[in-house]
Amino acid sequence: MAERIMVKGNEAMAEAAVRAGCRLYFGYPITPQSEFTEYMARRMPEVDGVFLQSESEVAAVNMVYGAACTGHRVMTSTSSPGFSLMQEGVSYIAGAMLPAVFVNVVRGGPGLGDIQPAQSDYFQSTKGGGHGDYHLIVLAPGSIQEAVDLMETAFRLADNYRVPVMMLADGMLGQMMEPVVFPEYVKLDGINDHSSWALRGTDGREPHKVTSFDIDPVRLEEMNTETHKVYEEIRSKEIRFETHDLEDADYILVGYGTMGRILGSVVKMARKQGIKVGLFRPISLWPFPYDELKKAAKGKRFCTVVEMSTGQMVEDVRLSVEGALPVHFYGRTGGMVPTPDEVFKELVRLIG
Amino acid sequence: MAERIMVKGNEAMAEAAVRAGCRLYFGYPITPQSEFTEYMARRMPEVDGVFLQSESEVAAVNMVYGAACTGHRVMTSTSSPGFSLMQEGVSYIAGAMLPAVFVNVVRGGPGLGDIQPAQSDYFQSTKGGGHGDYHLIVLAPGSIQEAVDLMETAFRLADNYRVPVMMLADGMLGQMMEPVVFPEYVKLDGINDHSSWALRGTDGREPHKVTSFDIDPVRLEEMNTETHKVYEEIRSKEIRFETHDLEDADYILVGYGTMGRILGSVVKMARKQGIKVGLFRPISLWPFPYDELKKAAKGKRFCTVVEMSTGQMVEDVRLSVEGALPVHFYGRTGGMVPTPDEVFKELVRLIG
Amino acid sequence: MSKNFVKIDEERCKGCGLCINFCPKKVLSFSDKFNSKGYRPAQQHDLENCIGCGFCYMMCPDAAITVFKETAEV
Amino acid sequence: MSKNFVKIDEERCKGCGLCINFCPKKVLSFSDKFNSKGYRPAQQHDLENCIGCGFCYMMCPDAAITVFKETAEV
Amino acid sequence: MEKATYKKPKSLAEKEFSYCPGCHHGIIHRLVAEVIDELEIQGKTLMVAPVGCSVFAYEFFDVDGTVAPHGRAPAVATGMKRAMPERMVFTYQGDGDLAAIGTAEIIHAANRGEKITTIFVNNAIYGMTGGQMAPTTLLGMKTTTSPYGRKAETEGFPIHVSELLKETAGIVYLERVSVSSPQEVIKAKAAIKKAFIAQKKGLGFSLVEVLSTCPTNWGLDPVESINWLNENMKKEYPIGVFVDKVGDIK
Amino acid sequence: MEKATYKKPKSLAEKEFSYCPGCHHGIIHRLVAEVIDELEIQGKTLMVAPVGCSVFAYEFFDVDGTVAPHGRAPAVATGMKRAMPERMVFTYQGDGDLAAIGTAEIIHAANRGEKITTIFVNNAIYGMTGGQMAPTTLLGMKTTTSPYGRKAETEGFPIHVSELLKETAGIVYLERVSVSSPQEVIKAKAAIKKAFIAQKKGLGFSLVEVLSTCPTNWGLDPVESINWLNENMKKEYPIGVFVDKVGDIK
Amino acid sequence: MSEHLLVAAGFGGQGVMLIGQILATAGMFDNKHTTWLPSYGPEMRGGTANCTVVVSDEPIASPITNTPNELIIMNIPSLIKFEKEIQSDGLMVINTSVVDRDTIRDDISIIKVDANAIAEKLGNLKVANMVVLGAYLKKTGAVTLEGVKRALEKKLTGSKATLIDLNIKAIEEGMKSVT
Amino acid sequence: MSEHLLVAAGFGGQGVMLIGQILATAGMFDNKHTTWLPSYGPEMRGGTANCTVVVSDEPIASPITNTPNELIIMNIPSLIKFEKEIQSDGLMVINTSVVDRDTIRDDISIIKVDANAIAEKLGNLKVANMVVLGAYLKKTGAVTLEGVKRALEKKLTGSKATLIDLNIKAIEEGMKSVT
Ligand SMILES: Cc1ncc(C[n+]2csc(CCOP(=O)(O)OP(=O)(O)O)c2C)c(N)n1
Ligand SMILES: Cc1ncc(C[n+]2csc(CCOP(=O)(O)OP(=O)(O)O)c2C)c(N)n1
Ligand code: SF4
Ligand code: SF4
Ligand code: SF4
Ligand code: SF4
Ligand code: SF4
Ligand code: SF4
Ligand SMILES: [Mg+2]
Ligand SMILES: [Mg+2]
Repeated sequence: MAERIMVKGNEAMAEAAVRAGCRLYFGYPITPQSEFTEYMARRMPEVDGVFLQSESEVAAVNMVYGAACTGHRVMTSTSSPGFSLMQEGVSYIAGAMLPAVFVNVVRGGPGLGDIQPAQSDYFQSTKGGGHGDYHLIVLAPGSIQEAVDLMETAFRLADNYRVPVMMLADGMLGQMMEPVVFPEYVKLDGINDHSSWALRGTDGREPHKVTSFDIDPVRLEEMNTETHKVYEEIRSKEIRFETHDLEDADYILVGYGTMGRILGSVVKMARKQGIKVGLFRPISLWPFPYDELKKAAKGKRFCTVVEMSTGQMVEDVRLSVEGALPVHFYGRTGGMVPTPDEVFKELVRLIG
Repeated sequence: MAERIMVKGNEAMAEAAVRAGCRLYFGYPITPQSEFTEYMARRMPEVDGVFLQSESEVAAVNMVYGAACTGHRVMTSTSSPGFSLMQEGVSYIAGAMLPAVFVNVVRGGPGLGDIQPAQSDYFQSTKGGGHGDYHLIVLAPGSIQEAVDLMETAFRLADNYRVPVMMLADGMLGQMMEPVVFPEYVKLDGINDHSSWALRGTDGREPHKVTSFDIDPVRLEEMNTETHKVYEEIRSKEIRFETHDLEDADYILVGYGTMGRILGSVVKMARKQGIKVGLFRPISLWPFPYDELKKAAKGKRFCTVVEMSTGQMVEDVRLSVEGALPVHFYGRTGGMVPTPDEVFKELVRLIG
Repeated sequence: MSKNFVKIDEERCKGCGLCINFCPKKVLSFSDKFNSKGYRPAQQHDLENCIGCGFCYMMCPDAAITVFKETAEV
Repeated sequence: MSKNFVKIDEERCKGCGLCINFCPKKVLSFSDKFNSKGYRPAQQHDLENCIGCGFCYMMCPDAAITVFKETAEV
Repeated sequence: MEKATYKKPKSLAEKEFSYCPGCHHGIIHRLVAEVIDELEIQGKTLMVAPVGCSVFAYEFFDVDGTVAPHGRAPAVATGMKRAMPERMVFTYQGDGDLAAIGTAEIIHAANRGEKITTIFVNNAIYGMTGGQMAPTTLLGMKTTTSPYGRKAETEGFPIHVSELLKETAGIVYLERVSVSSPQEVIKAKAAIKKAFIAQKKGLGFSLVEVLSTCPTNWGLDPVESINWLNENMKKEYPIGVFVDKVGDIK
Repeated sequence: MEKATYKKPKSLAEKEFSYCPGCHHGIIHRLVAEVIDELEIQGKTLMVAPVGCSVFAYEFFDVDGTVAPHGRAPAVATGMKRAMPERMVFTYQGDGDLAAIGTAEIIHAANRGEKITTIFVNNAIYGMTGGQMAPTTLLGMKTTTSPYGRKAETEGFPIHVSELLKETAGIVYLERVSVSSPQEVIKAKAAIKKAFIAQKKGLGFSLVEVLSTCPTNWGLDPVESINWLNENMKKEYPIGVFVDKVGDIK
Repeated sequence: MSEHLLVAAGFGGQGVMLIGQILATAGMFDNKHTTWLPSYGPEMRGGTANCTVVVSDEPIASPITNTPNELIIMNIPSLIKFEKEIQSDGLMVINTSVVDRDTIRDDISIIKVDANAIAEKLGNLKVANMVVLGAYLKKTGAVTLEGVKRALEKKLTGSKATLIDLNIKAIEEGMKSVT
Repeated sequence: MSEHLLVAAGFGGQGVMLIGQILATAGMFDNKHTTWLPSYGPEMRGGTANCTVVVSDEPIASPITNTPNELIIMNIPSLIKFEKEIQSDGLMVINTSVVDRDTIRDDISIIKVDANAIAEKLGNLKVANMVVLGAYLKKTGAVTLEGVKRALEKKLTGSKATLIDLNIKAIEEGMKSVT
């Protein structure tokens, strides 16, 4: 049961989704997430679930939309260019308040880029790559085990709030193997009872309508306002983050996802040398832990954000601390992954 | 020559593009920008230009990509859902460093939303709706005349920096008519000499290759770094904004596009009543006038950001002032346009 | 009134005239009045000659017509 | 060596064997050595019987083959 | 005793149509509703409206429904059907929606033999957005984006959806009809019924293309529009059955 | 005197191919380059590579070139051709690229009669991403996303691109060929040449579908792959000319 | 009034959009600040349609208003929709040929024009909109007749130029109808 | 070494990925921290491929490294690529059956195995990778043979289970080859 299994990140996430009760998967192959799709192709028939390889990511997101209309747990997974193609559909899903889970195994960009790990889709995921005012709940696991554990959370949040949830991974997390313990299968009875709104055939009741559309701006504004009340609730309840060695720290490192894990090593290296550094790792990127980071940063000398990008989350960090302390940035791009060594060197340089 | 003509925003922008030397237009109809496409359908044949209605926005952005590869002035226009569909292509264009101009006549969202004016695509435009680290230069005209005047700027910036430029309009600007004076036709000779890289047939020279792709992360990072040098240059040179009555102001209103224009009325109303309010209207949304706004905000009591959204640009305003003064937000959504009256009331309420 | 007749929902009707055009018996015509949307609805001016064929119903794009037809009780 | 022969670019060759398979005269075979990528390139072991038909060239997916053929000067 | 022999079908909602006077969308809606009534599937049916003039269709039918992004109704319907295989799922799409932006989705739904039904309303124009050229617009036809008349040289040819779709192996019923006269309306209804029955039997994908008018954007009155359709559209898009793997019904 | 009778064509760059041993992509590249050489259009040609194993094709030809987003090469090429109507523009696309995600773009480019040429390499699989099912994958064939063999019931049928495209009015040359033997290579080259000539004459859109192997993802060696292609693919996708409005050349 | 915030509303085909465009263009020729903004109802083309015109001596902040001070009402749904919004002391011009009911508002001026009848007398039902415009102009003097003529000349070109006189005639008849 | 940062590199089909997976899985059974990360070259499947394996007593920060301390080299391009990156005092295991040239590095330990020959002797060229793994294990003791056996059992299931013995034999022969 609690057996540790050596497994690829993509496959581990897929298995976790199956255990979370997802029985509908629509997707299109793309490196470095294809093993996710392939795993589902093998696995879904075993659990009487639906696997369908769509003709494109545009079709995939719309199949997700259709299946989500019925209120069943449904997901897709992709990598950066594929997620760009999904933006219209994502906006529709968010606008129609449908529960669904997305996985983006981010690779180097922009454009075709490469197939190495990157974190340069942060803005797209957290600020809304599609049009209109909407949000995805964005969760960024730091290890395969955490990705596995967060998968059920992702489906649960989607169901509870009727908001699409994004697992923001990267090519490293998707491609690497490490030992993992899988959770039990979730029993869905009642957890996602969407019978009050889902499209399942009227069978005598009043018809249900699912839409992101209202030609009348007064009513559309009301819809928007309703949605934003839900977002406020999520903001107040669903902040997730992790800290290490923060209490006595002079400096803070901030990083998410696999970068958070690498920064963990940097903290160790630094502490060994007597440098008091702590780590702040946001896990929910939306809602972002603004207040928590602000509190954590109080009285520190500076904070350094490390990302596999030219600097995206750093804006949210700045918004958190509001000038209370200097915010530095260190980034690598194009699929290059900063090593603990180089980050440590950068830290030392900044301390001066 | 300097004749004033009563003209619809969409048509005015299209005519301005023709005068700016654009002879290649690819687009797909969508309200509230369709008159743009329709105007081009009539106009391009008159100037021996190319008009092509694509089968979709996905195709349109890729036709733009193809035409931009040849280094000729090319554009498309769309509205929110259409721009979402273009995100993959936009990321490719930015990644390949191609010059091109986009017009987004924003409507209510998310999803299908409605066809009324909105400003809820700010994040999508300024932070990158597509994947990867890239930027569009984003210009937000406040009136049809300004849109007309900025159109040549848009093409020039695209040519100079080989960066795609977005004109961020809204349904109001696109649909309304007001008197406009058109500029002269631009003579292109040499302005956009892209012969050093453009794809036009080798005719004996070494082949040119245009791509956003490099399988080797080391080289992809180099490409990214090159691009980001260009972005830095743009950040230092291409900030655009407008201010009114700021010097002695106690309070600042911040708004862009048509909202900036409405805020102009609010400033007048307030000044008449002896309330010292000034206006800060960013015109370039990327690069955002962070430093300029910070300077302008110095010593003011508070600043209020008004948007036709649930609050997007307000983040950039907060990033500008870094907690130096309170930043309030007032927004309407779903196609509702705040009136000067209601904003004035909100201002009075905030002053308390 | 014959045993066959039609009822036209004046508010649904948009005055397109398709029923009038396709009525084989020409018993339909436009009303003189406008409905609240400003359309001139169709009306059955000839109350005698309707044969209950349903052509008007079939061509009506606004589901505004109900056709009543004498039916042999079976 | 006959007047017809082939030259195989050992570094381009990936040892797929298509040329060997399609050579009607069976004058090609794999080399014993590996090239720097680790492939065993094709080679012309029979230097006499090549007819210069070009089949090997046509089937070579790596443009690794040049065929030299005796040509009547015209 | 007289009885209401022809009356608004049950599956049609009370809500008044938003279509222009004389627009065939309304006729086609009614036919679909009649078929739903007759097959007694109202409570079991899910519908997907497109973006286009019929964007409100999800409100016009008294069944569960949603609006798909422009062109994506077949993908949305696929997601629904795979989630609820025992339900009837249909899409209702215009020619801009289906034959332009939605080309890939319809072809692949057909090719997969997705067990859904599509009602495809071909009026040779983009109605909702104000009369732009559709892929189905006839050569020479003036629209707001082919102001000088559609030319094959620059704008390409009218696209023939049914002729294309007949080449996909997953389609089991495919017919092109019109609703330009009561007789044709009756035929159109029979076609729609057969398409739904194909789905009910789980045979595969079914589609009925309905030639339709757009009086507003054609700039003709409703009756003239029908004449224009008869004289021009039927020449380009001949009526007929393209695929029938359903066989005789009843 | 002996002379190099067969040698690497000029339009092929020096760069070594990145294809797996025995992969037909390389043969097809060479044929295209030979045609470019023979038509003396190297300096006038622009090429659009797809995403797929041939993503590097823009580096393998000594002509100006770019990489299109997955499936969008026909749209990119359209933009290029409209901007530079006097240039020759061709796309090179795999079956995942062209027949899945790029369905709409290829059909509409064909239907518009866009004056470009497409080389369509059908290997019944997604090569680059590691052997997933393509729309062209044969029934029963095992791939990484049809691990139990493709079933029509759930995954749909192999899609027939040439059969579909022949229904578009803008296509002027359309042939399906293979390169499984020297004789077929010669025919394939003739087809490609005719397709380019169609463009040169400004007649419209031309496409050559080439049945191709993927030894790596088929799990067969290069020679076995050719046998498999001959025995299975040719049955599903018969070789032949579908459209020829070019007529005799020379 | 120094600022005219007019909404002209009716159903598609009645020419309310043209009323607005002529008015706004005339304002331009009168050297006023002026904007026009259309709005279509859910009925796409055949249904309701309205436009907002602002004519002002000062630069116009917003071309949109929720509280017009002037209304031109061409059908009943428009009456119902907009009578709630007009400012008190505002002006409502009603085409009584189509709108056969009264407004609930008693705090505004009302002008009734039997525009269709007048237009039919002129031989072309289509110029009913210009009749209404005439009545509006007579009462408000928002723009000059000269400006309106120039606007019509800009708008009706080519084969339509022959219609200019008829349109002006209709405007004049509309003016006369206001007593 | 308490932390093994191994890169195993070769061309597709040589089984370098499997070397890495067996090693990492064995590490897991040995209760070590362990990660495996693949990397493919531009040649898609037929070209170069390599993987990085970390086996450590401590939690692993990064499964990626630019400076491995151990290399398994299965072809010449991999030699050229990675010999630049290895830490001094590192270990390089070379399959000399394919790599017929020497490394430029003189500050590392080098183990040469004629793996193809050994594998051919065992009757299956495919297990050359296991021969190399054996040599590596003999030298480093990174994981236990017991762990490797359990890893092979996990990996080779169903019809492939019959190959387990051959693989173990190959590993043992590889171990023997190191003197
Ligand atoms: C992504 C996207 N692009 C464009 C539009 C605008 N749009 C709405 S409907 C439509 C075309 C409708 O034409 P058709 O499908 O033929 O339906 P009709 O109105 O003629 O019945 C377009 C282009 C949109 N809503 N979304
Ligand atoms: C938008 C997007 N989706 C998916 C991918 C991943 N991808 C790259 S190539 C490819 C399929 C290639 O198959 P095919 O076109 O048949 O070419 P082949 O490799 O077989 O020659 C896919 C799915 C991508 N790069 N972009
Ligand atoms: S039922 Fe027949 S005869 Fe009677 S009104 Fe209708 S069309 Fe005319
Ligand atoms: S067909 Fe229907 S909508 Fe048209 S006029 Fe007759 S009743 Fe009215
Ligand atoms: S040219 Fe012909 S005979 Fe000579 S090696 Fe090649 S295939 Fe064989
Ligand atoms: S066909 Fe070409 S690549 Fe293949 S073995 Fe022969 S020379 Fe080498
Ligand atoms: S615009 Fe055309 S298609 Fe749309 S409702 Fe009106 S007539 Fe019908
Ligand atoms: S994966 Fe297949 S298609 Fe791609 S290069 Fe290798 S053999 Fe060719
Ligand atoms: Mg249409
Ligand atoms: Mg393929």
